[in-house]
Parts: sequence; structure tokens; C-alpha cells
Amino acid sequence: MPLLTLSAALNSGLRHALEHDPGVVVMGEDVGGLGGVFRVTDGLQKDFGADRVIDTPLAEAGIVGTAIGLALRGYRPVCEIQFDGFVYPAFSQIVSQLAKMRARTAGRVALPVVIRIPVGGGIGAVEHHSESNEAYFAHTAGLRVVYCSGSQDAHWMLRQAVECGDPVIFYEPKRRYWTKAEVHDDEPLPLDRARVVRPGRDVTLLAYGGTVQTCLDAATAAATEGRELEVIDLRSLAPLDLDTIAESVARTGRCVVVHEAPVFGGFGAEVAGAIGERCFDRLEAPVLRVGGYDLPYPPAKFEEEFLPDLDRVLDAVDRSLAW
Amino acid sequence: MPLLTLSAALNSGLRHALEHDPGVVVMGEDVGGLGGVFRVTDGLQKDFGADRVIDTPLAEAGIVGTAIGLALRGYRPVCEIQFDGFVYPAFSQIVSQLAKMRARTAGRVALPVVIRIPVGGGIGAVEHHSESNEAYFAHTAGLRVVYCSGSQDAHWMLRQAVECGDPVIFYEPKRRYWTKAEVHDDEPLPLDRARVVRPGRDVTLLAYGGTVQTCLDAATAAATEGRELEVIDLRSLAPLDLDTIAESVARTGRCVVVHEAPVFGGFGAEVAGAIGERCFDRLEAPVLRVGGYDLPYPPAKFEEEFLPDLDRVLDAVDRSLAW
Amino acid sequence: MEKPVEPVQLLDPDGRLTPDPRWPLEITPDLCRDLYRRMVLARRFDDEALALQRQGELGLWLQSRGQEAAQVGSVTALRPDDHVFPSYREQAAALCRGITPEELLVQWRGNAHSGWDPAAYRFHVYTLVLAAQLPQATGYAMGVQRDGADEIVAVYFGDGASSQGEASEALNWAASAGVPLLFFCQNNQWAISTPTSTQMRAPLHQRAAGFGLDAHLVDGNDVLAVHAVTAGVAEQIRAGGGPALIEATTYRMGGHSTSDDPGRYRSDSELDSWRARDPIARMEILLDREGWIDEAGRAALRLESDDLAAETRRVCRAIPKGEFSALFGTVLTSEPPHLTDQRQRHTALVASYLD
Amino acid sequence: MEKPVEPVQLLDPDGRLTPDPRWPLEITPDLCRDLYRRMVLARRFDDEALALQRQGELGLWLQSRGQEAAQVGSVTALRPDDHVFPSYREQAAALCRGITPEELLVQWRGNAHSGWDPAAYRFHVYTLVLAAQLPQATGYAMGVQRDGADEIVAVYFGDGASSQGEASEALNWAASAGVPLLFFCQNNQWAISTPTSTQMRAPLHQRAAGFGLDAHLVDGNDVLAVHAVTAGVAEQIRAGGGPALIEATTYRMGGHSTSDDPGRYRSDSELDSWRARDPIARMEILLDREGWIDEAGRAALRLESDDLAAETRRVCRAIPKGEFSALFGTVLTSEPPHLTDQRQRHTALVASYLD
Ligand SMILES: Cc1ncc(C[n+]2csc(CCOP(=O)(O)OP(=O)(O)O)c2C)c(N)n1
Ligand SMILES: Cc1ncc(C[n+]2csc(CCOP(=O)(O)OP(=O)(O)O)c2C)c(N)n1
Ligand SMILES: [Mg+2]
Ligand SMILES: [Mg+2]
Repeated sequence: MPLLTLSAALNSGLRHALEHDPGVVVMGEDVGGLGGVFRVTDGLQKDFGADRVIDTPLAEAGIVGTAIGLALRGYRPVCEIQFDGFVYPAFSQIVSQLAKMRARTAGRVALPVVIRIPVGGGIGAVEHHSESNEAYFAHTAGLRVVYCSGSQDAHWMLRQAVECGDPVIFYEPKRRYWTKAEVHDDEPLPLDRARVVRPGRDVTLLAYGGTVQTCLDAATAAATEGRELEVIDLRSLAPLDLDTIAESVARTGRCVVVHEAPVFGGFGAEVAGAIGERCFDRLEAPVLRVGGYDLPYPPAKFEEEFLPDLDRVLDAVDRSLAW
Repeated sequence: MPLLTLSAALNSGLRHALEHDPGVVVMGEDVGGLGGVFRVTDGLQKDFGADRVIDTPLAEAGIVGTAIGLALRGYRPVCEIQFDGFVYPAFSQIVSQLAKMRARTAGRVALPVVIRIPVGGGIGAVEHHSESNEAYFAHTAGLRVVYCSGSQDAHWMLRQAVECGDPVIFYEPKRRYWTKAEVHDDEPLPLDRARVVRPGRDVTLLAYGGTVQTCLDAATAAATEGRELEVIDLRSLAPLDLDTIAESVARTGRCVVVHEAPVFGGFGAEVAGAIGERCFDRLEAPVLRVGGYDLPYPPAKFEEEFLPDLDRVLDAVDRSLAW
Repeated sequence: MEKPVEPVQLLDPDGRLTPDPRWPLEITPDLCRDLYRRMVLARRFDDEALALQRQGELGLWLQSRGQEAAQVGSVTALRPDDHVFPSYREQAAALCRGITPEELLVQWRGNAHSGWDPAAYRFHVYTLVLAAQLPQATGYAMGVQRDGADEIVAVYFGDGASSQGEASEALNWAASAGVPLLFFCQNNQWAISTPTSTQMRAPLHQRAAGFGLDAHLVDGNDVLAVHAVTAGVAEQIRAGGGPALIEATTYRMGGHSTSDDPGRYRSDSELDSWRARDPIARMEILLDREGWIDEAGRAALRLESDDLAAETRRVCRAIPKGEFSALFGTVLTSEPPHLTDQRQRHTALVASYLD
Repeated sequence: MEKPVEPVQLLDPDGRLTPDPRWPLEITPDLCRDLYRRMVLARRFDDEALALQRQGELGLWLQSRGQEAAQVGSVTALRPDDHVFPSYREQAAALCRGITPEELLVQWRGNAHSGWDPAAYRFHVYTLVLAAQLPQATGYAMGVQRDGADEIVAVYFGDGASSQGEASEALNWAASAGVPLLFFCQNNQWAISTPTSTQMRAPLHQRAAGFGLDAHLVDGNDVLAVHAVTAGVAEQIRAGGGPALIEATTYRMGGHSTSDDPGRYRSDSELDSWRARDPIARMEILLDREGWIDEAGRAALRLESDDLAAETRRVCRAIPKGEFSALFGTVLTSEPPHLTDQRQRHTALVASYLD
């Protein structure tokens, strides 16, 4: 069971997909010789050729639009968007074309297209390189939106995304790209299921991507004060595995949802709204949301203050328990 | 006090802006000689000239991008996006440029640009012509997102939007364009405030745009059964007037939020999440959300079944009261 | 700036034939009769659909009147297995591919968002978001290229759509990737109320050449010229010559749609000047003069048109509404729990009204 | 396809001067010394910033090394009141406009998203979203046009950015609106690891002509040619000639950014071939040969460069961090209640740690 960085785990997932399905093509800006700015496609063009690992012109609408065309022709494109902030030129192709094609054609035309997006902050990047835009896509019917948080999921979820037959927005937390972890062959959890990554009985913490580790750290810290926090990695935002979440919150009666995106209208709102309804009679405190402040992502020097950290998560836990 | 259709009320609002501020320019596809497909700009080019009421090339990114440039030069552009589903090509200019310019420049550069969007369904239109995409923009820091529901607000809110100095996404419910109502000169409510349009003490209904009338009809129907529903027109989604909402829900203890957009990750989620926290101890039932189903907007023949109607609102009211 | 190019024309408005050595075409009676028949049927279908909309049977209709030559001349010059991406006004082309009146009407009646199986006809569903089909066609052509197939791909779009960034991204991408793709622009002079002059300064074919495409201008109301040029260009593309663009000069003789009021922005005289260049009329003159069609032939075509019109009325009114609940299963490959839940609650609620 | 055009060149890599009658320029010792000085200072500043990044003082740096002639030659041919929209690598141009080292570094140190007041310098802040500044510059030029001012607008972008739909929308829009706008493309052969050949089939200046712009190709490493062509084209635009594009052939001698590893995708021999065409070296040869610079002059410039370098190091390290809480007031013209609330809770929370 090798130790792989999240980036390397994605690379091996792509390699597996390219080896086992001749229809799979990888495409994007600088994914060829360079191997992508995060090296996720490192070596793939060398091994599978420029016809299957395609350096594209610099045009995101073109990347997604041509991927749709390739899918119509029977291919399974995996697109890389170089940074989260650069997916917007492709927004129309994604929400009006990719997401809707199946419904528009009454189920006749499926578009198995995966769009990989390095997401979020914490790497000291310049503007437009630390965005968390999952709420836009989670609200868009016809897309699956998934988030990996570590190497094991990165490898398997990417393979599942390529195989699932639906359009998938696949988020990769930048600040975890170089974190190493085991990637093993155990039967993976289905793509659309949440995972309890740390059990506990006092408060349920819901997180995805980069904030999963933040919540695990918070749980460890809380444990020293005798508080048992349950941490759930949502993994799939759309569809959302509400059963797993509700089961937990019904037990704990308290819930804090944590993400990097600004809180206002963020994905945490959907979680809070859904749990507020589903678990109304079990809640002993309101579902609290911890996220980025409602600002455009700040300059790098301020991102530590902007991003939810251990202290802000624990503060929310305290407020929840104090209710 | 003239009776004006919502479309005519917008027209007179634009006319006033063009007359009183030489910096105001109106721009978009077919806004000139045709007066826009909904006639909102009818006659304006004739009266103010082609330099101030501009028929643009067919390119939404270009419309918003050039509007930003005009604003940098000191103008106050009011852009028309022909239909809700066609704002996406401009998404990058809106969320990465328009919304962020002020913060990116530490407040040095303001962009007073209004983007008018005919929104929502109920007019039997073909695909892409009945979208409700407010959740995308409400989640985007740096934008004001407002929604008019009738002639009076249409006229005054548009004037306020043009004057406010911030980028404003201005939504106009298509199915209300031809509804006539009085437009009077009373000191208007500030742009960012919600309005209680019908007082009541049993349940609070929150709505905006096209669903305000739906909720008023529901309240009338409920009244015959002795139930008093309070109806609030949110008007401004971002920023959201939470004080007005919370004051009401604290009184009624029950709340249903109604919009056309799909419920999952829709704006109702933010409302439910915020009230769930702010009014936790006052809520006698969970905040219930009534909206479009989580499908791409359906073909015209099905929109009646898709859109929240009186029955679905009353059903939610019953469920709330039965809790 | 370059000097204006003259559009290729073989058959002038007065029905005079002038062969063009650059675009050899064997002009046989059969070819002319066939193209004429397709154009006549297309216009009749279009008129009937317009009438159905006026009667409230359709929610909206976008006429192809005036553009029959551009569509029929081009699509018949392609191979049946060449994949086509239409815009939303290509019923004349669609009929040539065998798409039925019912399949063409269902979307405008509001029963579905699209009417036919794109794979069955090698004809993609209509795209209403302007220019969105252009990068998609480019990607499809990348697939053809990778498959080493000898098919080509054709994509239709309008003068207005050409201003969209996605149109240029596709032109540039197709050129740099060298894919087997034919861009076919019907420049019908208008984008709703916006004239081509507001849309662009230089003609589109010149722009395409600037991107490195092989570009041509043709009289879009001359079905023979369109057919000859499309056939020639398609052959080049099939032979590996890379992508090309054909700009067909034509005119949208109806309003933009049945919701439009063209009187607000264009003159009758302009319309008249184009009526004089009607694509069907000039072919009629030719057939008459050459005696390539006789009274029997005309009668047969009248009969066929009447049958098509009757059939169109019949199938339109007979289109089944379908089930709203069926939509929930079309969003993803498998219906997710929350949609199942919504579907069931909706069905229960609807049932409850009936009690 | 058209036959390749030769780039305008007045000063060749060996320092030989060949005047071009189409682009008259009075080549005085002062002009040459001035342009040379600006290029030398720009490169020194760029080298210093690179060093600061390596020392961890900057989060990222994008070098302009190799592109000094393209930037200095063009921006100095504009009027000080001509508004400029840069991309993100235009420090050589920015320095010419008087923007200070501190203002140029603050964004890359991570203290702010932009460093200067665009109105004060008539130089917009950097735009990192490729091509987004092009429609904005077009709109600004629409404003100039409406004001009846005799200013022009210039916008810088790269070969890669030209593939973005927004770039083409701007070229087309500017052409059809006839605005006073100069598109200036620094074709430095690479977009990170992607060569121009992947980006486009035909050269960009040919594309621009296709849109109906007056388009020119210039040796971007020849500061005199860039200056002459920009001056001439700017004059035409100012005289109402409409928008134009200049494609400057140059080379990005460093990596794309300090995060890049160009060894992965390009050869040393390619780099060497461009080193031989260095924009500063050839001007040095000219100045020497003509005796337009003497030892004193060289010494003075060395001193000035050293001072600039020292100043750059000093101001960089001295940049104040600023207050996070100040950001909440920069989102809208007035801080909305929920942001005030968030700001206060944040301040309280931070304070609570200190106890
Ligand atoms: C992205 C986008 N913006 C706006 C519209 C609204 N719209 C529909 S058709 C049309 C005019 C299109 O003109 P053209 O491309 O010339 O095609 P034609 O209708 O003339 O066949 C417009 C503006 C749209 N469908 N898509
Ligand atoms: C819309 C968008 N997509 C992708 C990127 C990531 N990116 C930053 S610079 C760059 C290459 C740009 O090349 P070019 O336009 O030639 O400018 P150069 O860096 O060579 O000066 C890329 C792909 C971006 N900034 N914006
Ligand atoms: Mg047209
Ligand atoms: Mg470049």
C-alpha cells in the first residue's frame, strides 16, 4: 500500500482510467509536457500520446465545449481547469449545455465529462487562484459535484467519476496536493456517499476538501477537553448524502458545517436548511456555519484570518454546546 | 398616480435616470429601435440617441466587459441581458471583474454598473428563457442583488440601483411585465430593505419577484380558513434584510420561503440557514422551502407543475402549522 | 482592408445559369428538381408551422422562409453520415435528413426541449444558446479525427452568433487542431433587430480566413451555388484539408420569431428587394425555361405539399403531453434520492387535489 | 492562406540600423539613450524582484525579461493621458508611467490585490484573468469616443490570451464600434508551456485584419521599430482611423513565473537563439558604435540601476501588512450589516486569543 501525495493519487487514477478505457482523453491547459501546474497529469502524455492527453488552446469555454463534443462522439473527456477562478469562461457551457443535455434530450444523450478543478486557498496564491465556487455548481441540476480530501478518495473518486456516466465537477483541494497518505485497494465507498471520518457523540462537524483536516484537528484538540466531536467528510455535495448526516445529527443534536467559501449563500446554507428541516426535533442548537467571510478572497497575507481555522471551528463548537 | 405595467414602470425609471444623469447609458442586444424584447427600453433611443441607448453586438461578455470599461471612464451603464439563461457568457466578467473591482483596488475603483435580467418562468417560453439564477450572484461578494415584484418597486428600485454606486444585479420577473399597478412618488423604501406586504400572525411567507403574488394569493385563500399569513417581499437578496425577517418570524414562529429556483442550494437555503440560527428559540416548526424541483427548467407544458403555486405554498403552510 | 469578394453565384435571380469553373457542378434536371422539391416542401412546412403557432397550437415558431436554398443546398452536399450541428432555424436542413414534422414541432409546442434522436439522424438537437454548438462541433470533429474516420462535421450558425466569444474560440481551435469541420454561416442580415453592420465591420468569411480557415462567400439564395461550393469544400475537408467556413448571404424573410415585430426595425422596401431574390422563384424560372418540370410534376408536388401540410397539422395536435414525473429520471443516469422524494411528494400532492 | 509578413525592424540584432520609409522615426542619440536607459532599469528591477521572490520576500514573480523593448518602445510612444490596460507582466511599461517599485511589488508580496491608483497613472491595475481587460479597454475607449476626447486607449495582452473568446469579442466589438483603441500583443512564443503553434494556426495580426482592424507585425525586440510603429499607429487612431492591433514578436526569457519549470518544455538552444536577439544588447551595440554613450554615461546608469535595486529591496521589505478588518469596508460603497457583524466577531475572536 503505497504512500502517495494527493496529486500522485490523482495521477494514478487518471493513468488507470487511460489504461482501461480507450475512450478516456485528458485535456486542458499545460496538461501535456508540463504535466499540469500541479503535476497531476505528469508523464501521461509521454505514455499515452498527444492524442489522448491533449494540450489545448487557452480557452476554457472551448475546453468544456469540445469535451462535450468529444463525449457526443463517444469519448470520456477529463478536463483540467488550471485554477478555480478560471472556470467561469466555461460557465455557460457547463450550466446550460453539459448539465442540461441529458434532461434536454429526455435521457437520450448522456455526457460523461469530468471537470477537474484545483480549488480553494491556503497556498498563498495571488487573486483568482483560491476561489471556492462549489455552491454555483451544486445548485445546478444535472451535475454531480464531488470533493476529495485525501489521497485514497482522490484516486478512487476520480476513477468512479470517470466511470459514472454523468457530468462531474471534481474538486481537488490545492493545499492538500502534497500531503501523503496510503492508497489501498479496499472496495471504495460509492461516489455519492458521505464518510464518518471520526466518530463522536457531542457535536457533528461537517466538512469537505481542505476543511476536513481542519475539523479533524479541532476534534483532536476538543478531545483533550473531553469533548467528542464527530467529523463527517461530505465527499459528494450533489447529490448530498443527507441520510448519513441526519443519522449523526440525530445522535449529537448539534452540528457545525465548515467550508472555505463565503458563508452567505454558500453550500453550508443548503446543509443547514436541510438539517434544520430533517432534524428539527432533535436539534439542541442551531446548525452553525463556519466559512470564509463574505468578501472576495483576500490577498495572501490575510488568508489565514479569512479561512476557517481550528480556533473558529472550536468557537462554533463552544457556541453550539453553550446553546 | 398613473397605472403602469411593470415594463412601463422600468421604462420610466430608465428615462428618469437618462434625463437626470448624463453619465447614464443603456446598452444591450436590441434595446434600441426594437426597445428590447420586453419593450423596457421602448422609445429611449429615439429620445436620447444611439450614443446613450446602445444596440450592442451579440456578446454578453462584451456587454458587461465594455460596461465595466465605460464605468472606469466615469459612465453609469445599465446593461440589459435579453434573457436569464444568457447571462452565463458574461459570468466571468461579472463575478471576477465587476464584483471584485472595488475590493481588488482597496476601494479605489467603484463600478456603478446595473445589469438588468428578465428572470423566471410562467410565460410558456422555450428552454433557457425561464431560469432563476439569483443564487449564483447572491453568493458572490461585491454584488447587490435585487428583485422587483411590481410596478412601484420596478420604477424606484431601478432608479436607486443606478444611483447606488455599486454593481447591481437587477431582476425583473417576466411573468409580471404586463401587470399594471400604481407608481406613486412617496419616499421609497431603501434599496436594501425587505417589505411586509401583508401582515399576519400565524405563518411568515418570504418571497421575491414572481412568487410574491403567489404568496399573497395563498394568504387570501388561507384567510378564508381563518389563518393569517404574513407575506414579506425580500426585494434585496444581497444584502439581505434579516432584521425585518427575524422580527416577523420571532412573532409567528413559523416560516415558509418561496422561490422559483430549484430548492437545492437555492437562495431559500440561505434564508432557512440564517433564520434557523437567528430565530432558533422562537421557531415552532422548521423553516420550510417551496421552490422549483431540482430539475433543469422543464418544457413549457410542465412549468405549472414545476413552479411553486398556491397549492404547494398552502401545503407547506399546513405542514408548518401541523408541526 | 481587403476589397470585397463577390459571392459565388451559378443561378441568378432571373434564373440565368452561369457556370463557375472553380465550382464545377453537373447541373442535371434531376438535381434541380430534387433541390426545388425539397425547398418547396420546406417552405410549406414552415408556413404550416407558422399558421399552427398563430392558432395557438405552438408556443413559438422561428421561420426559415428565405433560407431554404442555404440549408437544402448545403445539407444535401454532405454525406448522410456526416454529423450536423444545427442552430435553431434549420428545419429545411432537418427535413432533408428525414427528421419528421412531429419531431420538429414538439419542442415549439412546449412538450419537450428537443424532438429527435441526434444519433439516429446524425443531426444534433437544436441549440438555443447562441454559438454554444460551435465548440461542441469542434470537439465532435476532434473525435472523428481521432477515430481516423472519413466523415466530416458541419455546424450551422448565424451572423449574430458569430459575435459570441465561443464562435471565435471554435474557429481558432478548429484551425489550430486541423479538424474536419465545416462552419456554415447563414448571414441573413439580421440578429433579431440588429443588422449585420452593428455586428461586425469586416465580412465573416474574411474573419475566418484570418483565423487560418479556408473561407468562401456564396449567394445563399442560389441553391446550386450553395450545393456546388459545399460539395467542393466538403471534399477538401474530407481529404484532410482542415476546417473551412462558408458564409451564405441570405435573408430572413419572416420576423425573428412569431414574437417579433420586424416592422419596428426594417423597411418593406428592403424586404421587397430580397423577395426579388427568392431562392425558390429563381429555380422555378429555370425549371420552366428548360422544361425540366411539367404540369404533372407540378401537380404531384402540390399534392405532396398539401399532404405534408395536412400531416403537419395532424401530428402537431396529436402530440401527447407526456408525464411531468418522467422528468425526474432524466437528470442523472440514476434518479438520486432527493429527486425520488420530490417526485413522490409531487405525485401525492397532485393526487390529493383530486380527492 | 496569406504569405507570411516580415516584422518591421529598424535595428537588427547586430545593431545595424535600416530605416523603414513606412515608419519614419527621427533616431536621435537622446531617444536611443532614453529608451536604452528605461530598458536597463526595467531589467534591473525585474532581476531584483526575481531575487526577492527567491529570498521569500515575494510570493510570486512574473518576469518581463526579454520583453523590455516591446513594453518600453510602445508605452513611450503613447501620450501620458492615453489610458493603458496592462496584463500582468508589464512592469517595464509601468515603470515608464512612473509607477513605483513598491506599488509594483505589493500585489506579489501578497499584501493587496493591486498596488496603484489607475486614475493617477492612467494605467489600469493588472488583470490576471486572461483577456478580461480587453472588453474593458474597449468600453473605456467607447467612453473616450463619447467624450469626444483626443485620447486613445492601449491594451496589452499575450499570445495565449488571444485564444480566449473575450479577446475576439473585443477585437470584433472595437472594430464595429470604431473606437480609439490600440491592441498590443506581446507574442512571446509561450503561454506557460504551450507554444504559439498550439494556440493558433494563422498569425494574430492576420486574425485582427480579418476582424477589420488595421494590423501590424513588428520585431518586438527592436525598441526603435516598436516605438516607430506604435507612434505611427497611435497617430492614425487619434486621427479617427479606428482601432488597430500591433503584434510584437518577442520572447519570454524567464520561466512563466517563479513557480514554473521551463526546462520541462523548452530547449536551451531555443533560449540561446533568442539571447542572440536580446533587445538591450543590440541597442548597446548601436550606442557604442555611434559613440552615443560614453563611460561616464555608462557609470551613471550603473549607479542609477544600483540605486533602483537597493530601493526595490528596501521598499519591498518595508511594505506594511495592513489590517484584515479594513477589507470589510471595501466590498460595497457602504459596509452592509452582516459584514459589520462579521468584522466585529472576527476582531473579538482574535482579541480573545490574546487573553
Ligand atoms: C447567448 C445568447 N444571447 C442571446 C440570445 C437571444 N437571441 C436568440 S436569437 C438571437 C439573434 C440571433 O441572430 P443570428 O445569430 O443572426 O441568427 P438568426 O436568428 O438570424 O438565424 C438572439 C439575440 C441567445 N439565444 N443566446
Ligand atoms: C482565464 C484564464 N485561464 C487560465 C489562466 C492561467 N494562466 C495564467 S498566465 C497563462 C498563460 C498566458 O500566456 P500569454 O497570454 O501568452 O501571456 P504570457 O504569460 O506569455 O505573458 C495561463 C494559462 C488565467 N490566468 N486566466
Ligand atoms: Mg441572422
Ligand atoms: Mg505568451
